[in-house]
Amino acid sequence: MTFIWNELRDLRDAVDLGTPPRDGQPVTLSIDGVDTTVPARSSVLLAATIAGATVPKLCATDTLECFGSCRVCLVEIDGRRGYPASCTTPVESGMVVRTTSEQLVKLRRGVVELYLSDYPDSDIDGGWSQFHTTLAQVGLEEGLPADHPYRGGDTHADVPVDESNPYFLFDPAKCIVCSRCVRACEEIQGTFALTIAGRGFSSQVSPSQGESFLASECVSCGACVQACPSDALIEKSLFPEGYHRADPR
Amino acid sequence: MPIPVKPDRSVTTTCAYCGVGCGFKAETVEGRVVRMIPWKEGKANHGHSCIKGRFAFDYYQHPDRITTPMIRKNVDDPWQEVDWDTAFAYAAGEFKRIQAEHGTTSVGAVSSSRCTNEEIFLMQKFARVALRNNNIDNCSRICHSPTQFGLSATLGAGAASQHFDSILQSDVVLVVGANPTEGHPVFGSMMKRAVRRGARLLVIDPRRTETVDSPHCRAEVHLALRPGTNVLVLNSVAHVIVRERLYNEAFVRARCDGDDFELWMDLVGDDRYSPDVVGPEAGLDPDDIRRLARIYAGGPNSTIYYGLGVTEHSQGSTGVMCLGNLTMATGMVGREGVGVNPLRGQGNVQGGSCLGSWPHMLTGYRFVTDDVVRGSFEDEWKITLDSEPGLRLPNMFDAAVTGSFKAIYIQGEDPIQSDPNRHHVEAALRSMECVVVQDLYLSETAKLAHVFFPGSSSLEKDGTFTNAERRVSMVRKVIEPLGGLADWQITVGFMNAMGYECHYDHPSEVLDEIARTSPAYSGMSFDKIEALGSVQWPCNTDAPEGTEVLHTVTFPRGKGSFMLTGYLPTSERATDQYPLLLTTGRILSQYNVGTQTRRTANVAWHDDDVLEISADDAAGRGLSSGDRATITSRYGSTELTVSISERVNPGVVYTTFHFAHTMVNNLTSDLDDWATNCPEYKVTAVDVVRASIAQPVAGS
Amino acid sequence: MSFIETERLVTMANQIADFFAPYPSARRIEGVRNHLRNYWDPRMRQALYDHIDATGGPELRPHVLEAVAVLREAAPATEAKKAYAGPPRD
Amino acid sequence: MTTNVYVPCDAIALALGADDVATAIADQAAARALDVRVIRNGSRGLFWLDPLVEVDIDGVRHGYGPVEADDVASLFEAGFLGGAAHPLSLGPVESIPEFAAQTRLTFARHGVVDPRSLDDFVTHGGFAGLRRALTLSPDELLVEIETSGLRGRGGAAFPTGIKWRTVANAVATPKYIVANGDEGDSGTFADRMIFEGDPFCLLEGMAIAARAVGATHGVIYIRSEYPHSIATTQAAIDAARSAGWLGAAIAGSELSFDVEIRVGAGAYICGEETSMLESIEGKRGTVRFKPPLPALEGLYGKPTVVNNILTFASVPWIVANGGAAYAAYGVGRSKGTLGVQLAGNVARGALIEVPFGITVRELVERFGAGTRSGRPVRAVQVGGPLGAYFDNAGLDVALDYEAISDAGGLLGHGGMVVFDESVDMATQARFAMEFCAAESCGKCTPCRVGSTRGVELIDRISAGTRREANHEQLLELCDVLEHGSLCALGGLTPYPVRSALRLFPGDFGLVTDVAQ
Repeated sequence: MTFIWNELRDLRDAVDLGTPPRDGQPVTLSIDGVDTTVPARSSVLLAATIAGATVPKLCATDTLECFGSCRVCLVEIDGRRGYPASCTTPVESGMVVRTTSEQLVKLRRGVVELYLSDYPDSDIDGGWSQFHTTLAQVGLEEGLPADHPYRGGDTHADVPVDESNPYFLFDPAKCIVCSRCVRACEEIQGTFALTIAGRGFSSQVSPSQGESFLASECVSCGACVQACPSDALIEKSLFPEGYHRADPR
Repeated sequence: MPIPVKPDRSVTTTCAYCGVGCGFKAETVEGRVVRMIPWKEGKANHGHSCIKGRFAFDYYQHPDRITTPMIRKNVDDPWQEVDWDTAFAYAAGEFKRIQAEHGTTSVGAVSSSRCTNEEIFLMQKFARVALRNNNIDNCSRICHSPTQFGLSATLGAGAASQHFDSILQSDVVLVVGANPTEGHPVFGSMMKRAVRRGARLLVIDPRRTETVDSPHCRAEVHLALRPGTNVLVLNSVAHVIVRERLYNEAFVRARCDGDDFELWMDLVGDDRYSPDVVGPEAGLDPDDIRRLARIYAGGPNSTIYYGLGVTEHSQGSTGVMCLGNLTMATGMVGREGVGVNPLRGQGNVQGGSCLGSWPHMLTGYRFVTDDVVRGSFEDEWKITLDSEPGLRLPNMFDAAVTGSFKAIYIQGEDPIQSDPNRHHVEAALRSMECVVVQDLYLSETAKLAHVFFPGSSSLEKDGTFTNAERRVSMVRKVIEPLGGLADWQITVGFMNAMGYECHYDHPSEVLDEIARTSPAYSGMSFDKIEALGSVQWPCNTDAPEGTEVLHTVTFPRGKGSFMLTGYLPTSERATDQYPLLLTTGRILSQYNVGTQTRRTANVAWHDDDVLEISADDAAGRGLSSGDRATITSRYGSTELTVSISERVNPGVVYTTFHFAHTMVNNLTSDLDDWATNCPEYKVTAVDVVRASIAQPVAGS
Repeated sequence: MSFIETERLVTMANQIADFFAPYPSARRIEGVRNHLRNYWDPRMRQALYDHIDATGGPELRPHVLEAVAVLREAAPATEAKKAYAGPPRD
Repeated sequence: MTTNVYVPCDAIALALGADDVATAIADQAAARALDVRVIRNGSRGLFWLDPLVEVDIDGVRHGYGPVEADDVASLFEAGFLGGAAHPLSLGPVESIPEFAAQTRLTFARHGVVDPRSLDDFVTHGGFAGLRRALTLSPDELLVEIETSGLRGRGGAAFPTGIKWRTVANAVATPKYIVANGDEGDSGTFADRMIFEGDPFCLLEGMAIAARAVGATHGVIYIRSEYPHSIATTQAAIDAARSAGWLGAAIAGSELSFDVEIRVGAGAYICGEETSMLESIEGKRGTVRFKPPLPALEGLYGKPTVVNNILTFASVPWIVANGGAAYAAYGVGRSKGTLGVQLAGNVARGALIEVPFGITVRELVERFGAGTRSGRPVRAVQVGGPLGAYFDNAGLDVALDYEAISDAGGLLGHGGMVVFDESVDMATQARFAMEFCAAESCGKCTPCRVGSTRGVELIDRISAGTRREANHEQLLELCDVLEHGSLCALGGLTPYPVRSALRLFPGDFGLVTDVAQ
């Protein structure tokens, strides 16, 4: 008999499988030429991670159901058009997957450049979040070049920091709108306090109906902070001198 | 530049707040704890957390923290700071003097469920080998002692039958007198996950709690019963199951005592417990009782989770038995997704129960009156043990008031705030000649103490905790004890000063001693827990990696025993003078009597206890939300701010008990459970009146 | 002065007796007896005996008196080897 | 004898004063004591003639248009009830060249019947498809659809038969039929025409789908901007239900199927099928990743047929006449007919139903009669706001999914927006990015951030700021949008942008004087 909770128990501290582990019949597929066997219902991202491939990811994490919004875990699959997101693509027997190629490198870099075009320069150097790891994986650890055409555009740098919660703060300037916090609030905590308000470029994490974190339905379980890959939701205790944004250029 | 500091060290440990026992990674920068990260591999929490474990850890370095031992001859004297040896020698001298003057049994001890298994074990060992009596109790006396009694009597094991994850296999979840989303939030989230996956939720609780109705989680049936009618209503549920033949005859025949089953059917099948009779008495729609009974019995996999709303009654143990009976009658025990599970309060309250910190029991729930059991400990400890039961904590206070009990060693408890009838406890402590308190802060109780041992927080020591699902997890030292000694070292120091020599280099040696003397723990060791992450007892040669689900083949007591759970109304009744029934509970952001959480930023959410009252009752008293009101019971009175709430029915008022200054236990009665003396916190007849408004001073 | 206030002891004993009231007579008495034996400090039991000896215990339930009688007849400590788990068999 | 006079009641006709015309006709008839019945029909789709008043003379519909209320008296005076000549006289409507040249299958009843009249619908062949469907097994029915070669008319052109068979084979229940009427593409209005001109046809198509796949519930998602559509369709649903064509045991068969309307909340992205399902479920309209396909896990996670309004409306004719009859029209893999919508700077805006294979030029020049301004056609955007631009030289491409795709475009929902020489294509490219930025659900990053960057880059190019670097970045951004986006909104936005850059570089200042 298969138990649902076995999946939760397969979570490992040292590795983020990208999508939740699954129970299921073994399925063998090829990842970068290596035959890899994972349970059915697993994602290609999970299989690639188990195969040892380093697929950059931002919105995907193994404690949350896949979402497919960040578009950096793209791969190539024989017989499939385009570049499917590995997190939302279930494995199939005999599938042939490539996790890297010239085009994939370029595409991922192109996507991450878009993230960087709306992330504060002052928070790149010395950062150690998952976002910073992803930057290094796509070769953008230095941030966006000084003369990049994306510079000078609209950003969220002026949106105020929400420091209402005594324990953590939300800095919209660093939010990459991956919805991990929203999903953690729904799937893990079950409180449904967070949502994404607005559309398009204006999309922003919002507690309840545009309230502050403290005033909202948020119960401060910390699941959103834990889920945030980009230091946008972060413990205040990691800023012993207080949280001060760099002066805008 | 807002780059976060990067922790330089990470230690995996177990949260001490509630009975869920979440795994955390404590991260430090230069020896200072900067954050607690929920541990993905923690089997109780799978990487989830709540506000308390995740954020409210700063209490450990609050300015109120006392880090030097102190003594004084008289409670009116100023404290005198001393070194550890002086403190031990003074306390031991007083205890020995008192025993010489008033007898061996005139002293006792109470252990803390905030301490590790090893420390609790050492406390009961202290009482038995250093005090040479059985006057040892633990704080589950005032919360879950009825669980131990009631589940032992029916099923044979006073602990949860399941592991938490098992709820994901349940089709029906029955929550009785518990509010997991506030009290056990990480389990509450798991319960909500089960409901979102399609499990049907049933709730029996006087209040419309968050558990009853929250986003994507709504109870299909909620029995908002009148406080004090648990046994009546549960018998009515059983009545429906018996009358409609919804019971599992095959299970009962194979697994339970048939004669007792017949007696039980006669009892609950009587018209006395018909929903049509019970409904009006308990303030319920009879059809709701029937619906709940049918859904529960229908399963196919139905599970029960319950809390202090069941136990803290004069029929607390009887209420627990009702639940045990229901699981047996319907065959809802002994596999995944079913069972009966107490939601334990404090981090190690299950450990407190398991480790022999009882006046009548040694570790593993074995009677001190049993010569064979006692003999095994006598062999281990090389000492003769008292063969008679000792005093329970309330009885220690009772005996103190009459002058028969003179000294107590209290580890990490604050009975003045947490125990019923504050005046009685205060009088008891004042009558004692030596009160030794071991705590982080000068608690309300420490104000009446003669010796203060500065305790260590759970961040400052190694050991193990046992959570509400019988899971034994590692507590690891993240920082050095601020007072210089871990709690286990303090108890050993006191023990040595009392003249019983023993020595441990590390708490792992204590767990080895527990394993040698306790069958359910016989397979446990630090090395094994380290290797497996955590282990659920029983862990022995039959189950070397522990046991997730109990009662799969037989019950520990052999045949399951249906107990006869006749309903007796509590003598605490609403009258013209005290027309409302006060019930108590807790809120998410505060923990128990608030000793720790009040010393964190959690006060941002809840900085005072408030009185929830229905709009009807408020209107009749001219009260609005925000008004101050005086609450008076037969035992005392206090003042609280009023909040008009739809969560309580007319006739019922509710408050939390997290703040010392609100003194809610001024109100509570000294009624208690017939079997265990667990206080009846959940029913107190009160009246509420508008507090007299201070006149503004003219011209000011 | 009693070890614990008599009123409190009487209340506790009667509560125990009330629980066992639905059982057949022999088990009812045995249940109360076992509970007093296994859960009560001997000084509490003695205080109850003293009270009964002094007053006859008129406020006590009849089967408390019967249980106490059984309890006082038995040898003091060694017979109660079996762990308490509900009322005994007939 | 009563004379039937038809005055259209769809949104375009109403905007052009059809209600006043209808009132004037009734008033004049009363004043003259003439026995006239004014019937509100749907539009014939020849908008330059709207309001097109038709008089039924011995079963032949004679047209007068465009009629304004002020014209009505003169029409009566001229004796239009008898078909007399008048400056607005058009002769028999079905002989109007632009009408006669069409192949009306899906829109056969359109403009002919009163959209709210079930009797009218049945009299004109309504429910013939459903009646036949009830005599076929679900498998036989699926074979008919597969044989017809019908492809989804919403834009993706996925074979309808394959989609339906996937749902039919799915085990889970209940199954749903969802009709996507969130017609948000600029220059498109065919769905609205069905809602307002022949809604029973949509209901019939959905019921046939339900029969084919075993569905029991249907949802019609209509954008809130279409109040007349909502009203007309609701009236049709009520009428069909009263007459037993919806609900339990339809037409005495074992088919039970009912339909409800859900009104959108103004988000373009809710036209994307998965966003629409989220919206119907009461959630924020954001795109779901696929798989799972909606065919297997659609509405409320259950197997769901999601098709465009036009797709469902095409089905009754196919089932009534046989899949092979439908497949006889068209070219290559583009079978049957398409309701093309001509808009923009066009002389004769219209809905034109023609078989696949006709060229875009023929549609624009023959049916559309060139630009409204009279200046030469400079560009035509085919397939809505995310479709590619074709320059005048490129207009000979055939109306054919594959041919248009090969030419770097997409046929989409069949909308064509015409521009004359005055158009600035840099502005149009910017509009495409701006449209994407305005309508992005915000879920995936290429669309959420990239569309805003796209607007900024085009602005800098147009302003002459670091033109080459920004141009290069814009092309790279188009690659990221096309290959990296979660759904077609971001994925297709590069189409108009790239085609504008490729065909009209001068508008961006990207070619030197030499080329001009």
